Amino acid sequence: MSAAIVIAGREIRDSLRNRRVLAATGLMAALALTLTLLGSAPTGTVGVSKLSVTIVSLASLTIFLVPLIALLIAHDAISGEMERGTMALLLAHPVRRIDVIGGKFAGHALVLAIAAIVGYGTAALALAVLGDEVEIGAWAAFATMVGTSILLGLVFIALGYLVSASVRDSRTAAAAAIGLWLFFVLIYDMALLGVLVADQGRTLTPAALNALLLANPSDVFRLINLTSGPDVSLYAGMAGVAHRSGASASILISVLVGWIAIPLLLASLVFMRREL
Amino acid sequence: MSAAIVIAGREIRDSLRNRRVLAATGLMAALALTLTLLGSAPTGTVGVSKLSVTIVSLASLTIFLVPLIALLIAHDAISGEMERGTMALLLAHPVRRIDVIGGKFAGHALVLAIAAIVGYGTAALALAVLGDEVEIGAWAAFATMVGTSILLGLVFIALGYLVSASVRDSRTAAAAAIGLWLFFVLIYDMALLGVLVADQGRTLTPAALNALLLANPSDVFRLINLTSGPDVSLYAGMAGVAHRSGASASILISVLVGWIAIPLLLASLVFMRREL
Amino acid sequence: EDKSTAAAPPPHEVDGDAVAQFCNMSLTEHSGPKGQIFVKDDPTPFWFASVHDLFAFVMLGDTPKAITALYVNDMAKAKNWDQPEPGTWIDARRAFYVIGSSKRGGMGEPEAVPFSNEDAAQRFIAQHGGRLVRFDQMPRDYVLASDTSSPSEPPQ
Amino acid sequence: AATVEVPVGSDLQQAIDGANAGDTLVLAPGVHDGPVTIDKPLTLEGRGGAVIDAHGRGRTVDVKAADVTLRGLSLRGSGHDLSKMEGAVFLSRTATRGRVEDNDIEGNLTGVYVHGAHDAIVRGNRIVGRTDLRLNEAGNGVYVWNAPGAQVLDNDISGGRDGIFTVTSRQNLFKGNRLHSVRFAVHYMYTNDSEVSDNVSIGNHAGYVLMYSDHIRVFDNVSVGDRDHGILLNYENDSDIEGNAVLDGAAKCVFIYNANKNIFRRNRFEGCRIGIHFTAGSERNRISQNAFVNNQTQVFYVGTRFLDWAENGRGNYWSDNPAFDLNGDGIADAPYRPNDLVDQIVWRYPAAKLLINSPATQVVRWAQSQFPALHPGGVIDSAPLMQPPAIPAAAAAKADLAEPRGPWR
Amino acid sequence: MSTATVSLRGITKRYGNRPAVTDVDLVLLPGERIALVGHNGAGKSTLIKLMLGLIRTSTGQIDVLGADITRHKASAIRADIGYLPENVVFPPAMTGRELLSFYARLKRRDVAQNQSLLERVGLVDAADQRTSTYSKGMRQRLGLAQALIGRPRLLLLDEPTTGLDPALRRTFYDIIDACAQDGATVLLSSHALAELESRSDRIVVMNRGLKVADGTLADLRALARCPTRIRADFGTDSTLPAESLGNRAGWRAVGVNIYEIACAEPDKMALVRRLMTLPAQPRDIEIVPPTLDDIYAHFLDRKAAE
Amino acid sequence: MSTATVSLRGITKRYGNRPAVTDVDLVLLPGERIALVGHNGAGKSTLIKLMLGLIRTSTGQIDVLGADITRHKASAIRADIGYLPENVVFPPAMTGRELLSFYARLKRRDVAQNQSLLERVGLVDAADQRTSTYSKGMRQRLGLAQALIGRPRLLLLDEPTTGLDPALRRTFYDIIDACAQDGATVLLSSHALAELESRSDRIVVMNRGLKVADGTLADLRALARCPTRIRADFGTDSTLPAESLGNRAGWRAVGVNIYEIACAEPDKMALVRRLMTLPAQPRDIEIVPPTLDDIYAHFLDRKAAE
Ligand SMILES: Nc1ncnc2c1ncn2[C@@H]1O[C@H](COP(=O)(O)OP(=O)(O)OP(=O)(O)O)[C@@H](O)[C@H]1O
Ligand SMILES: Nc1ncnc2c1ncn2[C@@H]1O[C@H](COP(=O)(O)OP(=O)(O)OP(=O)(O)O)[C@@H](O)[C@H]1O
Ligand SMILES: [Cu+2]
Ligand SMILES: [Mg+2]
Ligand SMILES: [Mg+2]
Repeated sequence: MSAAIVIAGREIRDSLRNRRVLAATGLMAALALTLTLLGSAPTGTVGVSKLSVTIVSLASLTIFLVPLIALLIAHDAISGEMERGTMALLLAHPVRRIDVIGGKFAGHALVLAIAAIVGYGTAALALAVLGDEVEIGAWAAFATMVGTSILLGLVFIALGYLVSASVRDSRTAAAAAIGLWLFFVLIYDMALLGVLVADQGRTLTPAALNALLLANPSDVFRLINLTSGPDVSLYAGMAGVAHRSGASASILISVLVGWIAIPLLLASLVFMRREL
Repeated sequence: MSAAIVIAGREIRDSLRNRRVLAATGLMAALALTLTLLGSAPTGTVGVSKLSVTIVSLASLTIFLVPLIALLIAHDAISGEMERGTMALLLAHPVRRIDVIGGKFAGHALVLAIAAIVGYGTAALALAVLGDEVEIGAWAAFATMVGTSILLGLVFIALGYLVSASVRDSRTAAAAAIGLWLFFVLIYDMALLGVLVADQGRTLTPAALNALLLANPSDVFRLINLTSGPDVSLYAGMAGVAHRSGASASILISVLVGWIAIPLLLASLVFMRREL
Repeated sequence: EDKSTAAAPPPHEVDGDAVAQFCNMSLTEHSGPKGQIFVKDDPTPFWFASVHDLFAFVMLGDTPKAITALYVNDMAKAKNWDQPEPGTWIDARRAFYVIGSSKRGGMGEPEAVPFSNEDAAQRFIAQHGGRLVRFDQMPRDYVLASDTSSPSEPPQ
Repeated sequence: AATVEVPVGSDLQQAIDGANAGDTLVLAPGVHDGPVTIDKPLTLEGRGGAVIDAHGRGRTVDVKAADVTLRGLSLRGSGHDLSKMEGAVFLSRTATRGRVEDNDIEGNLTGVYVHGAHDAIVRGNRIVGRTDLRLNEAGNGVYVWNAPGAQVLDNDISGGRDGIFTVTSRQNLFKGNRLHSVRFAVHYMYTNDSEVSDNVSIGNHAGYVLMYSDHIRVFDNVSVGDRDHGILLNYENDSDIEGNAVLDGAAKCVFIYNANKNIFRRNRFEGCRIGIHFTAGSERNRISQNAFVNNQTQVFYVGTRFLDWAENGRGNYWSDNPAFDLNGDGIADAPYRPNDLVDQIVWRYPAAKLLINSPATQVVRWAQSQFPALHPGGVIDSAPLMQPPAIPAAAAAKADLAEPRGPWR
Repeated sequence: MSTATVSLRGITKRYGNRPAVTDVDLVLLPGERIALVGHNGAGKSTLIKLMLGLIRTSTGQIDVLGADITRHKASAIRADIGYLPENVVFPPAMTGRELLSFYARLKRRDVAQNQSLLERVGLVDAADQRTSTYSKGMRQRLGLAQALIGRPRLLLLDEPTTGLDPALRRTFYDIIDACAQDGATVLLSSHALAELESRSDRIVVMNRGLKVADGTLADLRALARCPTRIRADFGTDSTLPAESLGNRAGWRAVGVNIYEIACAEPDKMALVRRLMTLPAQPRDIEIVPPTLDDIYAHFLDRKAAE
Repeated sequence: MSTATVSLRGITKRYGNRPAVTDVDLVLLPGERIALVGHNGAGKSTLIKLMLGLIRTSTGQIDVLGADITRHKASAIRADIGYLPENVVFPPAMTGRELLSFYARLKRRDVAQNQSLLERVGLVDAADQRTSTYSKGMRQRLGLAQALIGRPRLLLLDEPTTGLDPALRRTFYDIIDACAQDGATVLLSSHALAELESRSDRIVVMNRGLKVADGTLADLRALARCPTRIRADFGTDSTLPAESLGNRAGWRAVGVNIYEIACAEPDKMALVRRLMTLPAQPRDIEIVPPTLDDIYAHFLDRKAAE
C-alpha cells in the first residue's frame, strides 16, 4: 500500500504544480458562485428556500461538469505515462500495477475533492454571508450534494482509468473519454427518453426505468440529490417521483460506490495484461 | 507550399489509419440520421417541409458537435508533436512553421469535410429515399448548412491550433480546448442572454448586439442558417435575437472565414516563437 | 402485448363518490352511458360522464397510457338511459358504437352509444340514426374536434 | 297593503293563507313551523331572530306566486330529498320577480331553488348548506333552473354542493357573492348570455365551472385557494373571461376542455401547479394580456397544433420569461414558448419525470430554444409582455390576503 | 550466496508471430558483471524487460532473486533491483532531486542517501532543475543514479553508457565494479565492446533472439581463436629488403612500408622480437590483441554461416 | 567551394539567465568532418539546434549554407541539411519506409533512393513494420537513414552512433567518409572519442558552453603534449633486475612485474627498442598512444584550472 501512497503524493504534487487543482477549483467556484448569486432570478419560485434552489442548480452543474473534470484528469493517467515512457521505469520499482491505479486514484480523488469542496463551499459561504436563514435540513442536503458530487467524480475517474488502460495512445483516450462523457451525461438519458416515447409507456414501467437509471451513475447522482427533500424535489420538478423510485439513499450511494469499484478493478485487470 | 501538401497527406493517412475519420463520420452520420428520422416525425401539422425541419435540427447538431470534433482533432496537433519530440525532426526539414500549420489544417479540414459531407449526406439520402418531395430551394439551404458546418469546423480547428501552439503540454491543451468549446457553444450565448435580460434594452443597442453576435463563430453560423430557415417567428432565445441581425449572408460567411484566418495566423505566429 | 396478460381489474359500479374526469361532477349528475378506465398501479378507475369523454381520455396526449382495462355501459342491456343499471359494464374494446345519432350524451354532447352486439346497435340506428364504428375506428375528429354548436337541452 | 304581525306559536301557513295579496307578514322572533307555501304576492319579513323551521319535511318556503319577498328570516330544516327538489326557498315557475333578501338560510338541502322563476333576485343572504350529507346527496346554495333574468347578488354561501348552480337558463347575473367550502363556487350548465362578476371563491374544490354554456361574461372574479380549478371550461363557447384573478390554486388555475371561441383577457393566474391546462379540441380561443405568475407549469397543452397567444401584437406576461426589450415598447423581443418537447414527453409519460433534470433533457431543451422547429407544436406567445397588466380584482384580493385578519381569512 | 540471482529457462518471447527472443537459458550469479551484446534488434532489451516482468514470456520460466517475477506478489523483490531503461524518460515537471526521492520512497530506501548519488553522477548543480531542461547525458546520469538507489542486489542496465561523457563513463564503470564487489549481479547491455573488455566477468552474445555465446572473455577468445594483429611501420625513407620479413610470410602490406600480420596469441612475442632485430628498424609498431569486437564478429559470422 | 558551410559568430544562448552556449565562433568548411565533443551539458546539442534554427540565439549571428537560418524564408536550405537528433523519435504509427518517403518528399528528393538507404542501414527487413516496434538501435538506424536522404551538403549528427551495434557503426563511419569526400560538411557530436580519432578532420571541444579547443587531432596533440604510454609485462616467473629499466627512471610498477612509462611521442621507439634488448625479455608489451580521451581530459582540466 505504501507504494500507492507515494504515487498518490506525486500525483498531488504534480496536480498542484501544473495548476490543475487551481483551474478545477477556480472553475467550480466561479460557476457555483454565479449560479448561487443568480439563483432563481427570473423563474417562478414556488416558495422553496434559496438553498434548495442552489442545490438543484449546483446538482445540475455537477452532472455536467464534474464528470468532465474527472475524465480530463483521468483519461491519460495510464496511456499518457505509457506513451511518454515513464511507466516502464515506474513499474520496474516495487510497485504493483494495482498500486499505480490505486495511487493515482487516491491522488486524483483528492484533487477532485478539493475542487468540489472549495468550489461548492464558496457558494455555501456566499449564501451564508448573504444572510438567508436556512434550516439544518437544507444544509444536510447541501452536504449530501457535495459528497455525492465527489463520488460522481470518482466514478468518472475510475471510468477514465479504464479507458486509459485499454487504449493505445492518449489521443484515442481523449476521444473515448469524450465519448464516455457524452454517453453517460447525454446520450443515455436521451435514449431512455426516446425509448419511453417509442414504447408509449407500455412496457417501460417506472420500475424498469428505475433499474435502467441505476445503470448510469449520473442518473444515480440525480436520484440521490434531486429527490433529497420535498423542497428540493418540488423545485427540481421531481415531486412525487422520489417515493416511486424505490431505492433508498443508502442503496443509491452503494450503487455509486459500485460504479467506482468495478471500473477501478477492471482498469487494474486490463492494465495488468498490458505490456510496456 | 508543397511541404504543406506533404504534411497534409501524412495527416490524412494518419487520420484514416487510426480510424479517426471513421469515428467522426460514423458519429455524425448516426446523429444526423437519428435527428432526421425523429425530427420529422411529430411535425406533420406544421406546414414546413421536412427538409427544412431537418436542416434546422442538423444546424443545431452542428453547433454542438462539429466544434467538439474539430477541437478533438486539433487540440494537440502542435503540442502533441512537440511533447513527443517528433516536431524537432520535422522542422529540421525544409518546412516553414506556417507550412506545418497549413498542412495540418488542410489535412484535418479534409477529415472534417468528409465527416460532415458523408454524415449529413446520409441524412439527406435518407430524406430522399423516404420519398418526400422537396423543392430545390430547400436543398440549397441544406447545401449551405453543410458548407457552413464545415466552415464552423474549420474555425474550431484553427482555434484548436492556436491553443495547441500556445500551451506547454497536451493535457493543458485538452483542458483549454474544452474550455473553448464550453465558452463559444454554451457560455457565450447564455451570458449574452443574461445581459440582455438584465439590461432591459437600456445600454445594449441592436447594433451592439449584432457586433456581439459576430464575435462568436457559432452565432455567425446560426445567423447564416437562420436566414434560410423556414418560419423565423418560431425561433426563440438566441436564435430569435439572431434573426434580427441585418448582416447579409456573404458578409457573414466572410466573418466566418475571418474566424478561420485570424486564429490560424495567430497560431502560426505563436508557433514561430516557440523553441523546440 | 401485455394488455392481455396483465390481469384486467373488473369493472367498478357507480356510487356517490364517483367523480367524472374532465368536469369534476358526480357521475350520478349525468344521464346516458358512462365509462371507466383502469390504469396500471391504480385500483380506482377514472370515471367518465360520457363515452365521448372516455374516448377523449384515450386519445388526448396528456393522459396516462398504461391502460389496463376500459369499460362502458352496454346500452343494449341497460334499461334506464339516464342511469344505466349495475352489471351492464362491457369491455370497451369489444363494444359496437353508434355515433352521429340524435341521442345526446350525459351533458348534451354528441355521444358514442355503446352496445355489446351489432344487432342492438343496428336497431338503435334505425330508431335514432347515426352509424356504427368499432373501438379502433372511432374518428379522432369526432372526439377531439370540438362541436361548436350549442349544446342541446338536457333531459330535466 | 297591510302589515300583519305573526307571533311565535301561531300557524304561519294560516297567516299566509289569511293574508291578502301585497300584505307584509312580519314574523316575531322565535321559531315558526314550516313548511309553508306562498301562493299570492306577499312579503315575509323576519324580526331579528325569526325562524321558519320545516322540521325536515319538504320545502321550508315554497313560493308559487309572483312578487313574493322573503326578507330577514332564518330558514331551517327543509327535507332532504333531491328528487323532490326540497330546500329552504323554492321559487317555482310562477314565482316571477321573487325576492329573497338578507335571510339566514342554514341546514336545508338546497338554499334557494330558483326553479323557472323569471327575474328573481336572491340578494344578501347567508346560506350555509348541510355538511353532513354525502356530496351526491347534498343540495346547492342557490340553484337556478330556467330562470331568465334571475340575479344572485352579494350572498355569502358555504357548505353543500355548489355555491350557485345554474342549469338551462339565460340572462342571469351572479355578482358580488362570497362562496366558500363548497364543491364548485359557481357552476354553469346549459346557461347562456349571463354574467358572473365580482364574486369571490375561497377554498372550494373549484371556483368558476362553466359547462355547456355560451356567451357568459365572467369578469373581476377572484378565486383563492380553490383545490382543483380556479376556472374550468367544459364545452363552453363564446364567453368572455376578463379581469379575473386566480391565486394560490392548488392544481390548475384554469382548465379548458373542449371549449371554443372564448376570450381570456387581463386575468391573473398565479401560484398554481398548472397555470392553464388546455386540452386538444379547444379552438379559436383568444388569450392575451393575462399574467401568468409563478405557476410551476405555466401552460399545460399537449397537442401538435401551434397556438399563438397574442392578439394585435400583445401577448401575455410570463413571470418565468427571461425577456428583454431592446426597443422599449413593452413587448419582449423574443417569443415565449411555455412548453417544449421534454414537457410533452413528461406529460405523456410521467415515468419520464425521473429524467427531467438530466442534462439530456436540458440539452434537448437547449437545442429547442435554439431551433424550435424541432418543436412538436404547442403554445407560443409571439409578443410577450414585459410587465404584468394591472388587474384590480387581483390587487384587491392580494391586499385583503395581506391583512392578518382580513375578511377572506 | 551461491544461488543464482537470475535464472532464465527456455525463454521465448514472440510479438505476434515474430520471435524477439528464442529459447534462451541464462543464469546470473551474485558478484558477476555480465555484458549482454548483440546486434540491433537481437533481443537484449527484450531479455531485460522480461527479467523485470514488464513484458510476459511466451514460454519459459524466469526466477529473479528467488521469485517468479511475473507473479503479482513478487513486486516487492524489485526493491532490490536497479533498472536503467535504454530510453530513459522522466516526468518532465519534476526536478532531479524530487525524482530520486520519489523512487527512493518507492523502494523504501533512505532518501538521505540521494545526495551522495547525485554527487557520484555529477548532478548536484542541476539537481533542482526540472528534468525537462536536462541535456541528454544529464538525463542518462539521473537514470543511473536512480538505478543505484539502495544498493540493489541486481542491476539491469540497458546501454547505460549511452550519452555519458568520457569522464562519467569511467566513474560509471568504477561504480559498477564496486557494486559487483559488494555481491550485486550487474547485467549490462552495450555496444561499446571496447569498454566492456576489462569491465565484465562474462559476456553473453545474442544473435537474432538466440544466445550464441556465453562465457568469460578468455573463454570466448579461446573458443573463437581470433588472432592478434601486429603492425609495423618502417617509415617512407627506409628501404626494406623483401626478405627481411621472411619473404613476408603472413605479412600484408597495408600502406607504404607498413605491414601487418595476424598471429595466434602464443606467437606474438616471437614476432615482435624478430621485428626489433631486423636490419631495417621499424619506425613504429602496434600490437593489437583480438578485441571483443573481433570475437563478437566471429560469433555473429559463425551463426550467420550456419 | 571555399565558402564556409556554417559560420557562427559570437553565439550565446541563454535559457532564462543560465547560459547554455557562450560566445562561440565556429566555421565549418565543405568536406570537413568535425567532431564536437564535451561533457554532458556542455552545449553540443544546443549548438546543433541553433544551427538548425530550432532554437533562437540570444546574441550572435549564424549563417548556414549562405543564409540566415533563423529567417523564415531560409527554410528551403534545409533541403540540403541532414539532421539526426540526439533523441530520435518517430510518429509511432508509420512504418520505416513510409517515414523515409515522407521526409524525402519534404526534401523534394526522389523517393526511389530510399530503398538503397534502407539497405545501407540494414533495415530492409523491418522497413514495413511500424516504428513503434523498433528496437532502440533500429530507430537510430532509421534516424540515420533519414538524415542521409538526398545527399545533404551539411550533416548535423547529434550522437549518431548511440545505440548502433558495432557492425553498423563501422558502416556508419564509412558513409560519413563518403559524404565528406563528396564535399559535404559533417558535424557530429559524440562521446565515443576513441572512434572519432581516425574519423574526424577537426575536433571542437566544448566546456560549459565555451569552445575551448578547435583543431585537427595532430594540432590538439601538439597543443596538449599528452604522452604515449608503454606497458611491459615481464611475467611472474621472470626475475627482473632493478636496473634493467634504467633504475626504473620514469617507469611505474602497475602490477607484479608489470611496468608502465609515459613518454613523449619522439621517445617512443627508443624505449621499445630498449625493452626488446633487455636481458629479461618482456613477456608482453603494449604501446598506447595518447588517445583523444587523454587530450580531451587535458583540455577540460586546463579549463577547470583556469
Ligand atoms: N529547454 C531548456 N531549458 C533550460 N535549460 C536547458 C534547456 N535545454 C538545455 N538546457 C541546458 O543547456 C545546457 C546545454 O545542454 P545541451 O543539451 O546542449 O548539452 P549537451 O552538450 O548536448 O549535453 P549531452 O552530452 O548530455 O547531450 C545544459 O546545462 C542544459 O541543462
Ligand atoms: N512492442 C514490440 N512489438 C513488436 N516487435 C517488437 C516490439 N518490441 C521489440 N520488438 C522486436 O523485438 C526484437 C528485439 O528487440 P529488442 O529491443 O530486444 O532489441 P535489442 O537487442 O535491445 O536492440 P538494440 O540494440 O537496438 O537496443 C526486434 O526485432 C524488435 O523489432
Ligand atoms: Cu357540470
Ligand atoms: Mg535495446
Ligand atoms: Mg546533447
